Amino acid sequence: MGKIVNNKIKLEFLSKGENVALARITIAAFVSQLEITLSDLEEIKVAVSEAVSNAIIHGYQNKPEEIVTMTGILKGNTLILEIVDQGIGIPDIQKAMEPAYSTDPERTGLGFVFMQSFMNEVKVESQVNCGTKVILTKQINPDLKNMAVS
Amino acid sequence: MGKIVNNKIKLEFLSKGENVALARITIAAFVSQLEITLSDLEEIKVAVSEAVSNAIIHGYQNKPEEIVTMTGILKGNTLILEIVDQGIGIPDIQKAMEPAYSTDPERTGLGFVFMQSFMNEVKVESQVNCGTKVILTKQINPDLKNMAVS
Amino acid sequence: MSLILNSKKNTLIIRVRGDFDLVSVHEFREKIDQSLEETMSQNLLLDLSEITFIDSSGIGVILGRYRKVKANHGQMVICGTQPAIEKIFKVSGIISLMPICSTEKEAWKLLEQNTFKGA
Amino acid sequence: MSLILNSKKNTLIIRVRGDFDLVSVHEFREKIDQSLEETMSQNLLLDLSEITFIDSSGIGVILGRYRKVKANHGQMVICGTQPAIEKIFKVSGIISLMPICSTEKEAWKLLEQNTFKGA
Ligand SMILES: Nc1ncnc2c1ncn2[C@@H]1O[C@H](COP(=O)(O)OP(=O)(O)O)[C@@H](O)[C@H]1O
Ligand SMILES: Nc1ncnc2c1ncn2[C@@H]1O[C@H](COP(=O)(O)OP(=O)(O)O)[C@@H](O)[C@H]1O
Repeated sequence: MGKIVNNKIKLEFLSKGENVALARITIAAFVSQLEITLSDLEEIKVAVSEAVSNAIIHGYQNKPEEIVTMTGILKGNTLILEIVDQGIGIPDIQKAMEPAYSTDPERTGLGFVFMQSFMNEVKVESQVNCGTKVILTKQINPDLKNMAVS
Repeated sequence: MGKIVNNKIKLEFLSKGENVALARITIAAFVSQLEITLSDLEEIKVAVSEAVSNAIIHGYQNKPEEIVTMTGILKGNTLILEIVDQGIGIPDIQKAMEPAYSTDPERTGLGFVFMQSFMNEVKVESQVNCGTKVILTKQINPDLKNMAVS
Repeated sequence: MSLILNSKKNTLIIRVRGDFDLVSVHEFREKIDQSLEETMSQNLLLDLSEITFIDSSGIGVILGRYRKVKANHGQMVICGTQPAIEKIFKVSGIISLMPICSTEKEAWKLLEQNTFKGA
Repeated sequence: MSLILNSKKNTLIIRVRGDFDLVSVHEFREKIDQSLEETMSQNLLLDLSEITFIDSSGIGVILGRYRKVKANHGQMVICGTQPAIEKIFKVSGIISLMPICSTEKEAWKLLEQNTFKGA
């Protein structure tokens, strides 16, 4: 059996595009403390990338001086991620989460679709002009193939 | 010329040994936004590893429920790192920084030696029973070899 | 992300390396649109075998280029998707819009077949 | 970190993989000390060609094992240090305590020479 990991991190960073990769890499290193399949790892990276990109593009409308906060909690094999911005907020969360809905004509409206496909649960809390919190939860399946040899 | 990067991150994590690697990886991803030589990158990773290990082992005496904070600032090609704990503190900073001095018989007293060899500046602020802040500064030299081909 | 662009037989070939996310969107859009015009290529062959990451920002510009190519009666083919990113292509629906194959060779075969059919 | 241990000709051979930091110190110390006893090896050959990182925690247990081996009149040789970590070996002073060479082959040569000299 994989060892049980309980851990917690918090990363705060400027709302710059370059920091989306930073957030992904940090979370990847964080969850890699668990036995994890490459496909779970990839899915978590995508979900983080979507939520952080949204905070930067939508929440902060690409203003680079704002702060995005990402919290990661590992409890056994459950990963809980929170991505928080103090940006413009979402007036209608249900509508925002509809597939292909986007307020930006250059974008696809696939962000929440990916988060929902790749994580077990996606919760959104938001208040107009106060900001948005996205809570992503995923059960991480142990990497049975690698465990067999280790 | 390499592009100018101004960026800022803050990482908070539990005082667990596994998180030393996490801190290293995060800082490596952070400074890699700059053109950087492998050797500079390696030296920064070692310095971070020493300061974070000290916070965990010495500052928090291996209690895993405490919080270590690491801040990274990039201003042009200057990297400023702060590693902070709210642990036992250092009674005599000058002595602590002497080569080969250690209060732990199992350790070498090389931590500060490495920080000083690999960074341009090492500053320590500490108060007994309040905690310790280590400030590491490094001028990052652009990777001339890679820049020539890019 | 870095891009290598080539054109051959009425087709712009794009080889993408590295992370294909928010940061790369702007450069990708500009360079491809400019090259499509300059080379007057009708088709797009997008080789993703060297990408290390892609999310909906990447998918978004791919879809944008697809629409452009279609409007110009061209074809678009993607090749080199790795298992780790295949789910993204499935979930995004790209898979039902354009052929996705393993190698550039297969992609060429498809482009040539379809051009022949279309002619 | 993972360890592969072998013994041959009075020598314990240790091949280290991965990060050699705070987290690995305990396991390294335990396993090496136990194996030194079990195999009754006098010498240590430490192959670091597969490590991805080392800091003063790693250097510390290496020095600890060095002292142990010396106390038992054995020899210790390190091989496989990469350029990126060589500065650590210089600054730590390990370089003046024991031979550091590129390959296991060279390390064996040194061990055999010195054993011969000692005999
Ligand atoms: N952090 C946020 N702050 C404000 N609005 C947001 C945020 N995240 C999402 N939204 C809104 O939800 C919509 C849908 O988001 P998403 O599904 O990720 O698609 P996209 O990013 O392609 O627009 C966005 O267009 C935006 O209006
Ligand atoms: N964050 C800290 N909190 C309390 N004491 C510390 C801290 N960092 C360093 N020290 C003290 O400074 C000494 C020297 O540190 P260092 O040079 O890193 O060597 P080592 O970690 O091998 O002991 C330590 O033994 C400890 O007493």
